[in-house]
Amino acid sequence: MSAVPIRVVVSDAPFDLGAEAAALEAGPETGAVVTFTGRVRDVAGGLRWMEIEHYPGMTERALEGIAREATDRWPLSGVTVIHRHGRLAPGDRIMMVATASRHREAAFEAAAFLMDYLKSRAPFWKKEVTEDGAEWVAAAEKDEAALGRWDS
Amino acid sequence: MSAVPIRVVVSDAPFDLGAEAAALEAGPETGAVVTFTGRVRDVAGGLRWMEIEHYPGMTERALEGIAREATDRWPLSGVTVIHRHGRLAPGDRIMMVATASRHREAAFEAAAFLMDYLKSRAPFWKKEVTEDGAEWVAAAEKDEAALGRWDS
Amino acid sequence: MTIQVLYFAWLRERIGLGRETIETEAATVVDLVAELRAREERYAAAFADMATIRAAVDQELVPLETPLSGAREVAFFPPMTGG
Amino acid sequence: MTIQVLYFAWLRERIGLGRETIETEAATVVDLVAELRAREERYAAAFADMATIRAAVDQELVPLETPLSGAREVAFFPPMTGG
Repeated sequence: MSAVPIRVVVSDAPFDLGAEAAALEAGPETGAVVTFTGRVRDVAGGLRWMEIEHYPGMTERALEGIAREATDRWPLSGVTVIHRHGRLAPGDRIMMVATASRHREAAFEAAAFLMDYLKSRAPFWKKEVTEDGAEWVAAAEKDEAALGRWDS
Repeated sequence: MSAVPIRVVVSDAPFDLGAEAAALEAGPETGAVVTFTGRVRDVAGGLRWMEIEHYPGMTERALEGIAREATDRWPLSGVTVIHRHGRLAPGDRIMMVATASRHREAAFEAAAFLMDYLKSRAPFWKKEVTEDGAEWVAAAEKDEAALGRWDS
Repeated sequence: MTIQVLYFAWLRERIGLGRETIETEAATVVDLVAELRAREERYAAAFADMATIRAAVDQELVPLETPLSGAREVAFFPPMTGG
Repeated sequence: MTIQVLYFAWLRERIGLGRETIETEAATVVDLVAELRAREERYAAAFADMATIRAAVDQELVPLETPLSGAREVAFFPPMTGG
Protein backbone atom coordinates (compact mmCIF):
# COMPACT_ATOMS: atom_id res chain seq x y z
CA MET A 1 0.00 0.00 0.00
CA SER A 2 1.06 3.53 -0.72
CA ALA A 3 1.71 5.82 2.22
CA VAL A 4 1.47 8.98 0.14
CA PRO A 5 -0.84 11.53 1.81
CA ILE A 6 -4.15 11.94 0.00
CA ARG A 7 -6.55 14.75 0.79
CA VAL A 8 -10.12 14.49 -0.56
CA VAL A 9 -12.71 17.16 0.17
CA VAL A 10 -16.34 17.12 -1.03
CA SER A 11 -18.10 20.21 0.20
CA ASP A 12 -20.35 23.11 -0.74
CA ALA A 13 -17.77 25.59 0.62
CA PRO A 14 -15.19 27.53 -1.41
CA PHE A 15 -11.55 26.43 -1.15
CA ASP A 16 -8.24 28.28 -0.99
CA LEU A 17 -6.08 27.24 -3.96
CA GLY A 18 -2.95 28.95 -2.63
CA ALA A 19 -3.20 27.33 0.79
CA GLU A 20 -3.89 23.91 -0.72
CA ALA A 21 -0.86 24.17 -3.01
CA ALA A 22 1.35 25.38 -0.16
CA ALA A 23 0.28 22.47 2.05
CA LEU A 24 1.32 20.01 -0.68
CA GLU A 25 4.78 21.57 -0.94
CA ALA A 26 5.80 20.53 2.56
CA GLY A 27 8.73 18.12 2.80
CA PRO A 28 12.24 18.29 1.35
CA GLU A 29 11.51 15.89 -1.54
CA THR A 30 8.85 17.96 -3.27
CA GLY A 31 10.25 19.91 -6.19
CA ALA A 32 7.12 20.36 -8.28
CA VAL A 33 3.46 21.06 -7.62
CA VAL A 34 0.85 21.10 -10.38
CA THR A 35 -2.66 22.38 -9.78
CA PHE A 36 -5.76 22.33 -11.94
CA THR A 37 -8.72 24.53 -11.09
CA GLY A 38 -12.11 24.28 -12.79
CA ARG A 39 -14.54 27.12 -12.69
CA VAL A 40 -18.11 27.91 -13.76
CA ARG A 41 -17.97 29.46 -17.21
CA ASP A 42 -20.65 31.70 -18.58
CA VAL A 43 -19.86 31.76 -22.26
CA ALA A 44 -23.30 32.63 -23.56
CA GLY A 45 -23.87 35.20 -20.83
CA GLY A 46 -27.19 33.68 -19.81
CA LEU A 47 -26.19 31.40 -16.96
CA ARG A 48 -27.89 32.22 -13.68
CA TRP A 49 -26.24 29.46 -11.67
CA MET A 50 -25.00 25.92 -11.82
CA GLU A 51 -26.31 23.19 -9.56
CA ILE A 52 -24.00 20.27 -8.82
CA GLU A 53 -25.54 17.07 -7.51
CA HIS A 54 -23.46 14.22 -6.15
CA TYR A 55 -23.78 10.82 -4.49
CA PRO A 56 -22.69 11.22 -0.87
CA GLY A 57 -20.58 8.31 0.25
CA MET A 58 -19.77 7.03 -3.22
CA THR A 59 -18.26 10.39 -4.19
CA GLU A 60 -15.62 10.28 -1.48
CA ARG A 61 -14.86 6.62 -2.25
CA ALA A 62 -14.50 7.32 -5.96
CA LEU A 63 -12.24 10.33 -5.43
CA GLU A 64 -10.05 8.46 -2.96
CA GLY A 65 -9.83 5.53 -5.37
CA ILE A 66 -8.79 7.81 -8.23
CA ALA A 67 -6.22 9.57 -6.07
CA ARG A 68 -4.81 6.25 -4.80
CA GLU A 69 -4.54 4.99 -8.36
CA ALA A 70 -2.50 8.10 -9.26
CA THR A 71 -0.09 7.50 -6.37
CA ASP A 72 0.34 3.91 -7.55
CA ARG A 73 1.17 5.01 -11.09
CA TRP A 74 3.47 7.97 -10.45
CA PRO A 75 6.09 8.78 -7.79
CA LEU A 76 4.04 11.43 -5.99
CA SER A 77 4.60 12.91 -2.56
CA GLY A 78 1.00 14.14 -2.20
CA VAL A 79 -2.38 14.44 -3.91
CA THR A 80 -5.30 16.76 -3.20
CA VAL A 81 -8.75 16.51 -4.79
CA ILE A 82 -11.48 19.00 -3.90
CA HIS A 83 -14.92 19.11 -5.52
CA ARG A 84 -17.79 21.34 -4.56
CA HIS A 85 -21.51 20.62 -4.87
CA GLY A 86 -24.68 22.65 -4.56
CA ARG A 87 -25.41 25.99 -6.18
CA LEU A 88 -22.44 27.79 -7.81
CA ALA A 89 -22.46 31.19 -9.54
CA PRO A 90 -20.67 32.04 -12.81
CA GLY A 91 -16.99 32.54 -11.95
CA ASP A 92 -17.10 30.33 -8.86
CA ARG A 93 -14.53 27.59 -8.57
CA ILE A 94 -15.99 24.10 -8.96
CA MET A 95 -13.04 21.89 -8.15
CA MET A 96 -9.31 21.49 -8.04
CA VAL A 97 -6.73 18.76 -8.14
CA ALA A 98 -3.12 19.17 -7.08
CA THR A 99 -0.18 16.81 -7.30
CA ALA A 100 3.28 17.04 -5.75
CA SER A 101 6.37 15.19 -6.88
CA ARG A 102 10.14 15.44 -7.11
CA HIS A 103 9.88 15.94 -10.85
CA ARG A 104 7.63 17.86 -13.17
CA GLU A 105 6.66 15.04 -15.53
CA ALA A 106 5.06 12.94 -12.80
CA ALA A 107 3.20 15.92 -11.35
CA PHE A 108 1.83 16.97 -14.76
CA GLU A 109 0.80 13.49 -15.88
CA ALA A 110 -0.83 12.58 -12.59
CA ALA A 111 -2.85 15.82 -12.56
CA ALA A 112 -4.10 15.23 -16.13
CA PHE A 113 -4.95 11.63 -15.23
CA LEU A 114 -6.93 12.71 -12.16
CA MET A 115 -8.91 15.20 -14.24
CA ASP A 116 -9.73 12.66 -16.95
CA TYR A 117 -11.00 10.16 -14.39
CA LEU A 118 -12.82 12.75 -12.35
CA LYS A 119 -14.75 13.92 -15.42
CA SER A 120 -16.23 10.51 -16.20
CA ARG A 121 -15.89 8.33 -13.10
CA ALA A 122 -16.77 10.45 -10.09
CA PRO A 123 -20.52 10.71 -9.32
CA PHE A 124 -21.20 14.39 -9.99
CA TRP A 125 -23.88 15.81 -12.26
CA LYS A 126 -24.10 19.41 -13.39
CA LYS A 127 -27.28 21.31 -14.14
CA GLU A 128 -27.23 24.73 -15.76
CA VAL A 129 -29.96 27.17 -14.84
CA THR A 130 -30.55 29.97 -17.36
CA GLU A 131 -33.38 32.43 -17.87
CA ASP A 132 -34.92 29.86 -20.23
CA GLY A 133 -34.99 27.07 -17.68
CA ALA A 134 -32.76 24.33 -16.34
CA GLU A 135 -30.83 21.71 -18.23
CA TRP A 136 -28.59 18.82 -17.19
CA VAL A 137 -25.17 19.03 -18.80
CA ALA A 138 -24.64 16.17 -21.24
CA ALA A 139 -21.49 14.05 -20.86
CA ALA A 140 -18.98 14.75 -23.61
CA GLU A 141 -17.90 11.77 -25.69
CA LYS A 142 -14.39 13.16 -25.79
CA ASP A 143 -14.26 12.96 -21.99
CA GLU A 144 -15.02 9.24 -22.10
CA ALA A 145 -12.53 8.85 -24.95
CA ALA A 146 -9.84 10.72 -22.98
CA LEU A 147 -9.73 7.85 -20.49
CA GLY A 148 -8.35 5.55 -23.17
CA ARG A 149 -4.90 7.05 -23.02
CA TRP A 150 -4.37 5.78 -19.48
CA ASP A 151 -5.19 2.13 -20.29
CA SER A 152 -1.65 0.93 -20.89
CA MET B 1 -0.70 38.83 -33.38
CA SER B 2 -2.25 37.35 -30.32
CA ALA B 3 -3.97 39.68 -27.88
CA VAL B 4 -3.89 37.16 -25.03
CA PRO B 5 -2.61 38.78 -21.82
CA ILE B 6 0.88 37.61 -20.90
CA ARG B 7 2.45 38.35 -17.52
CA VAL B 8 6.19 37.80 -17.12
CA VAL B 9 7.96 38.55 -13.84
CA VAL B 10 11.70 38.13 -13.19
CA SER B 11 12.48 39.11 -9.63
CA ASP B 12 14.27 38.15 -6.45
CA ALA B 13 11.02 38.52 -4.48
CA PRO B 14 8.63 35.72 -3.47
CA PHE B 15 5.32 35.43 -5.35
CA ASP B 16 1.77 34.60 -4.31
CA LEU B 17 0.60 31.50 -6.20
CA GLY B 18 -3.02 31.85 -5.11
CA ALA B 19 -3.24 35.49 -6.17
CA GLU B 20 -1.56 34.77 -9.51
CA ALA B 21 -3.97 31.92 -10.27
CA ALA B 22 -6.98 34.01 -9.24
CA ALA B 23 -5.89 36.86 -11.52
CA LEU B 24 -5.75 34.45 -14.48
CA GLU B 25 -9.30 33.24 -13.82
CA ALA B 26 -10.87 36.59 -14.63
CA GLY B 27 -13.24 36.68 -17.59
CA PRO B 28 -16.29 34.54 -18.41
CA GLU B 29 -14.47 32.31 -20.92
CA THR B 30 -11.93 30.82 -18.55
CA GLY B 31 -12.96 27.38 -17.38
CA ALA B 32 -9.58 25.90 -16.48
CA VAL B 33 -6.40 27.15 -14.86
CA VAL B 34 -3.28 24.99 -14.56
CA THR B 35 -0.33 26.04 -12.43
CA PHE B 36 3.13 24.60 -12.03
CA THR B 37 5.31 25.61 -9.11
CA GLY B 38 8.97 24.68 -8.79
CA ARG B 39 10.72 24.77 -5.46
CA VAL B 40 14.20 24.32 -4.00
CA ARG B 41 14.55 20.69 -2.98
CA ASP B 42 16.98 19.51 -0.37
CA VAL B 43 17.07 15.80 -0.94
CA ALA B 44 20.48 15.06 0.52
CA GLY B 45 19.88 17.37 3.47
CA GLY B 46 23.13 19.27 2.90
CA LEU B 47 21.96 22.23 0.84
CA ARG B 48 22.65 25.60 2.45
CA TRP B 49 21.17 27.66 -0.33
CA MET B 50 20.71 27.88 -4.06
CA GLU B 51 21.97 30.82 -6.10
CA ILE B 52 20.17 31.58 -9.35
CA GLU B 53 21.99 33.71 -11.91
CA HIS B 54 20.24 35.11 -14.96
CA TYR B 55 20.83 37.36 -17.96
CA PRO B 56 18.88 40.58 -17.37
CA GLY B 57 17.20 41.73 -20.54
CA MET B 58 17.47 38.46 -22.39
CA THR B 59 15.60 36.64 -19.61
CA GLU B 60 12.48 38.76 -20.00
CA ARG B 61 12.64 38.49 -23.80
CA ALA B 62 13.05 34.72 -23.70
CA LEU B 63 10.16 34.26 -21.25
CA GLU B 64 7.88 36.53 -23.25
CA GLY B 65 8.81 34.69 -26.43
CA ILE B 66 8.04 31.32 -24.85
CA ALA B 67 4.73 32.59 -23.48
CA ARG B 68 3.75 34.11 -26.84
CA GLU B 69 4.56 30.84 -28.58
CA ALA B 70 2.23 29.04 -26.16
CA THR B 71 -0.62 31.44 -26.93
CA ASP B 72 -0.05 30.85 -30.65
CA ARG B 73 -0.23 27.08 -30.26
CA TRP B 74 -3.16 26.72 -27.84
CA PRO B 75 -6.42 28.62 -27.31
CA LEU B 76 -5.41 30.30 -24.07
CA SER B 77 -7.03 33.24 -22.32
CA GLY B 78 -3.94 34.09 -20.25
CA VAL B 79 -0.38 33.05 -19.40
CA THR B 80 1.76 33.90 -16.39
CA VAL B 81 5.47 33.09 -16.04
CA ILE B 82 7.37 34.06 -12.88
CA HIS B 83 10.99 33.17 -12.18
CA ARG B 84 13.06 34.26 -9.23
CA HIS B 85 16.81 34.84 -9.09
CA GLY B 86 19.37 35.41 -6.36
CA ARG B 87 19.77 33.40 -3.18
CA LEU B 88 16.98 30.93 -2.34
CA ALA B 89 16.73 28.68 0.71
CA PRO B 90 15.60 25.03 0.70
CA GLY B 91 11.82 25.02 0.43
CA ASP B 92 11.64 28.42 -1.26
CA ARG B 93 9.66 28.67 -4.47
CA ILE B 94 11.83 29.18 -7.55
CA MET B 95 9.27 29.77 -10.26
CA MET B 96 5.75 29.22 -11.50
CA VAL B 97 3.88 29.08 -14.76
CA ALA B 98 0.11 29.31 -15.07
CA THR B 99 -2.17 28.92 -18.07
CA ALA B 100 -5.86 29.69 -18.44
CA SER B 101 -8.19 28.32 -21.11
CA ARG B 102 -11.76 27.30 -21.77
CA HIS B 103 -10.74 23.66 -21.70
CA ARG B 104 -8.44 21.54 -19.64
CA GLU B 105 -6.41 19.92 -22.43
CA ALA B 106 -5.10 23.27 -23.72
CA ALA B 107 -4.26 24.50 -20.23
CA PHE B 108 -2.39 21.29 -19.34
CA GLU B 109 -0.45 21.04 -22.59
CA ALA B 110 0.54 24.70 -22.67
CA ALA B 111 1.80 24.56 -19.08
CA ALA B 112 3.91 21.48 -19.82
CA PHE B 113 5.25 23.15 -22.97
CA LEU B 114 6.20 26.31 -21.06
CA MET B 115 8.06 24.24 -18.48
CA ASP B 116 9.98 22.24 -21.08
CA TYR B 117 11.10 25.42 -22.84
CA LEU B 118 11.85 27.28 -19.67
CA LYS B 119 14.16 24.48 -18.48
CA SER B 120 16.43 24.63 -21.53
CA ARG B 121 15.82 27.94 -23.30
CA ALA B 122 15.54 30.64 -20.66
CA PRO B 123 18.87 32.07 -19.45
CA PHE B 124 18.94 30.92 -15.83
CA TRP B 125 21.73 29.01 -14.12
CA LYS B 126 21.49 27.33 -10.74
CA LYS B 127 24.32 26.91 -8.28
CA GLU B 128 23.97 24.74 -5.19
CA VAL B 129 25.88 25.75 -2.10
CA THR B 130 26.46 22.96 0.42
CA GLU B 131 28.80 22.60 3.38
CA ASP B 132 31.33 21.06 0.98
CA GLY B 133 31.35 24.01 -1.40
CA ALA B 134 29.44 25.35 -4.37
CA GLU B 135 28.56 23.58 -7.58
CA TRP B 136 26.76 24.66 -10.75
CA VAL B 137 23.82 22.39 -11.54
CA ALA B 138 24.45 20.44 -14.75
CA ALA B 139 21.81 20.56 -17.46
CA ALA B 140 19.90 17.28 -17.71
CA GLU B 141 19.97 15.58 -21.09
CA LYS B 142 16.36 14.55 -20.61
CA ASP B 143 15.40 18.23 -20.35
CA GLU B 144 16.89 18.92 -23.78
CA ALA B 145 15.25 15.75 -25.10
CA ALA B 146 11.86 16.79 -23.68
CA LEU B 147 11.74 19.68 -26.16
CA GLY B 148 11.52 17.23 -29.05
CA ARG B 149 7.89 16.42 -28.39
CA TRP B 150 6.83 19.97 -29.28
CA ASP B 151 8.51 19.98 -32.70
CA SER B 152 5.54 18.92 -34.76
CA MET C 1 -34.06 -9.42 -0.63
CA THR C 2 -34.42 -5.79 0.50
CA ILE C 3 -32.31 -3.16 -1.22
CA GLN C 4 -32.04 0.57 -1.18
CA VAL C 5 -32.41 2.03 -4.68
CA LEU C 6 -31.09 5.53 -5.37
CA TYR C 7 -31.69 7.84 -8.34
CA PHE C 8 -29.66 10.89 -9.34
CA ALA C 9 -29.87 13.87 -11.70
CA TRP C 10 -32.60 13.60 -14.36
CA LEU C 11 -33.38 10.02 -13.37
CA ARG C 12 -34.30 11.29 -9.91
CA GLU C 13 -36.41 14.06 -11.46
CA ARG C 14 -38.27 11.78 -13.88
CA ILE C 15 -39.01 9.14 -11.29
CA GLY C 16 -39.90 11.78 -8.73
CA LEU C 17 -37.88 10.48 -5.83
CA GLY C 18 -34.24 10.09 -4.84
CA ARG C 19 -34.38 6.91 -2.81
CA GLU C 20 -36.69 4.01 -2.08
CA THR C 21 -36.59 0.59 -0.44
CA ILE C 22 -37.44 -2.27 -2.75
CA GLU C 23 -38.19 -5.95 -2.23
CA THR C 24 -36.86 -7.86 -5.21
CA GLU C 25 -35.59 -11.23 -6.35
CA ALA C 26 -33.84 -9.70 -9.41
CA ALA C 27 -30.62 -11.57 -10.18
CA THR C 28 -28.77 -8.71 -11.87
CA VAL C 29 -28.87 -4.94 -12.22
CA VAL C 30 -30.67 -5.18 -15.61
CA ASP C 31 -33.21 -7.57 -14.13
CA LEU C 32 -33.93 -4.94 -11.47
CA VAL C 33 -34.35 -2.30 -14.19
CA ALA C 34 -36.85 -4.57 -15.99
CA GLU C 35 -38.86 -4.91 -12.77
CA LEU C 36 -38.85 -1.14 -12.25
CA ARG C 37 -39.91 -0.43 -15.83
CA ALA C 38 -42.87 -2.80 -15.48
CA ARG C 39 -44.06 -0.98 -12.37
CA GLU C 40 -45.16 2.41 -13.60
CA GLU C 41 -44.97 4.70 -16.61
CA ARG C 42 -42.54 7.14 -14.95
CA TYR C 43 -40.03 4.32 -14.41
CA ALA C 44 -40.48 3.10 -17.99
CA ALA C 45 -39.85 6.66 -19.21
CA ALA C 46 -36.80 7.15 -17.00
CA PHE C 47 -35.21 3.89 -18.13
CA ALA C 48 -36.27 4.22 -21.78
CA ASP C 49 -32.74 4.55 -23.16
CA MET C 50 -30.36 2.28 -21.33
CA ALA C 51 -27.37 3.71 -23.21
CA THR C 52 -27.70 6.77 -21.00
CA ILE C 53 -27.93 4.85 -17.72
CA ARG C 54 -25.04 4.06 -15.40
CA ALA C 55 -25.30 1.96 -12.25
CA ALA C 56 -23.43 1.51 -8.99
CA VAL C 57 -23.79 -1.44 -6.61
CA ASP C 58 -22.79 -0.65 -3.05
CA GLN C 59 -21.21 2.59 -4.27
CA GLU C 60 -19.04 0.92 -6.90
CA LEU C 61 -19.58 1.71 -10.59
CA VAL C 62 -20.52 -1.57 -12.32
CA PRO C 63 -21.69 -2.95 -15.69
CA LEU C 64 -25.46 -3.46 -15.96
CA GLU C 65 -25.02 -7.25 -16.10
CA THR C 66 -23.60 -7.33 -12.58
CA PRO C 67 -25.26 -9.82 -10.17
CA LEU C 68 -27.17 -8.35 -7.25
CA SER C 69 -26.47 -11.12 -4.75
CA GLY C 70 -25.67 -9.55 -1.40
CA ALA C 71 -26.20 -5.99 -2.67
CA ARG C 72 -27.57 -3.50 -0.14
CA GLU C 73 -27.58 -0.34 -2.24
CA VAL C 74 -28.10 0.09 -5.98
CA ALA C 75 -27.89 3.51 -7.65
CA PHE C 76 -28.96 4.62 -11.13
CA PHE C 77 -27.79 7.81 -12.83
CA PRO C 78 -26.82 9.38 -16.16
CA PRO C 79 -23.17 9.56 -17.29
CA MET C 80 -21.19 11.66 -14.84
CA THR C 81 -20.29 15.27 -15.61
CA GLY C 82 -17.98 16.35 -12.82
CA GLY C 83 -14.73 18.27 -13.01
CA MET D 1 33.77 46.69 -34.55
CA THR D 2 33.13 47.18 -30.84
CA ILE D 3 30.97 44.65 -29.02
CA GLN D 4 29.95 43.97 -25.48
CA VAL D 5 30.84 40.41 -24.45
CA LEU D 6 29.05 38.87 -21.47
CA TYR D 7 29.84 35.72 -19.49
CA PHE D 8 27.54 33.82 -17.16
CA ALA D 9 27.71 31.07 -14.52
CA TRP D 10 30.97 29.07 -14.47
CA LEU D 11 32.19 30.82 -17.62
CA ARG D 12 32.03 34.10 -15.74
CA GLU D 13 33.82 32.55 -12.77
CA ARG D 14 36.61 30.98 -14.86
CA ILE D 15 37.25 34.10 -16.90
CA GLY D 16 36.98 36.26 -13.82
CA LEU D 17 34.63 38.90 -15.17
CA GLY D 18 31.03 39.20 -16.25
CA ARG D 19 31.30 41.74 -19.03
CA GLU D 20 33.93 43.41 -21.20
CA THR D 21 34.12 45.60 -24.30
CA ILE D 22 36.04 44.02 -27.16
CA GLU D 23 37.39 45.32 -30.46
CA THR D 24 37.17 42.53 -33.00
CA GLU D 25 36.90 41.75 -36.68
CA ALA D 26 35.62 38.22 -36.01
CA ALA D 27 33.10 37.14 -38.65
CA THR D 28 31.16 34.64 -36.55
CA VAL D 29 30.60 33.65 -32.95
CA VAL D 30 33.11 30.78 -33.18
CA ASP D 31 35.69 33.13 -34.69
CA LEU D 32 35.25 35.37 -31.67
CA VAL D 33 35.74 32.37 -29.39
CA ALA D 34 38.98 31.53 -31.22
CA GLU D 35 40.22 35.09 -30.65
CA LEU D 36 39.35 34.93 -26.97
CA ARG D 37 41.04 31.55 -26.49
CA ALA D 38 44.24 32.89 -28.03
CA ARG D 39 44.30 35.81 -25.61
CA GLU D 40 44.96 34.26 -22.24
CA GLU D 41 45.04 30.91 -20.48
CA ARG D 42 41.86 31.62 -18.48
CA TYR D 43 39.90 32.13 -21.71
CA ALA D 44 41.39 28.98 -23.22
CA ALA D 45 40.37 27.05 -20.09
CA ALA D 46 36.84 28.51 -20.05
CA PHE D 47 36.25 27.66 -23.72
CA ALA D 48 38.06 24.29 -23.61
CA ASP D 49 34.93 22.20 -24.29
CA MET D 50 32.67 23.90 -26.82
CA ALA D 51 29.98 21.23 -26.37
CA THR D 52 29.17 22.90 -23.05
CA ILE D 53 29.04 26.45 -24.44
CA ARG D 54 25.90 28.26 -25.57
CA ALA D 55 25.82 31.72 -27.13
CA ALA D 56 23.38 34.57 -27.57
CA VAL D 57 23.77 37.44 -30.04
CA ASP D 58 21.85 40.55 -29.06
CA GLN D 59 19.96 38.49 -26.45
CA GLU D 60 18.83 35.82 -28.90
CA LEU D 61 20.05 32.23 -28.48
CA VAL D 62 21.98 31.31 -31.66
CA PRO D 63 24.15 28.53 -33.14
CA LEU D 64 27.90 29.10 -32.79
CA GLU D 65 28.27 29.55 -36.56
CA THR D 66 26.13 32.69 -36.53
CA PRO D 67 27.65 35.78 -38.23
CA LEU D 68 28.49 38.72 -35.99
CA SER D 69 27.80 41.48 -38.50
CA GLY D 70 25.95 44.28 -36.73
CA ALA D 71 26.04 42.55 -33.36
CA ARG D 72 26.29 44.79 -30.32
CA GLU D 73 26.15 42.23 -27.53
CA VAL D 74 27.42 38.62 -27.48
CA ALA D 75 26.93 36.40 -24.45
CA PHE D 76 28.51 33.05 -23.57
CA PHE D 77 27.18 30.64 -20.99
CA PRO D 78 26.72 26.96 -20.13
CA PRO D 79 23.47 25.11 -20.95
CA MET D 80 20.60 26.72 -19.07
CA THR D 81 19.21 25.16 -15.92
CA GLY D 82 16.14 27.22 -15.06
CA GLY D 83 12.71 26.07 -13.99
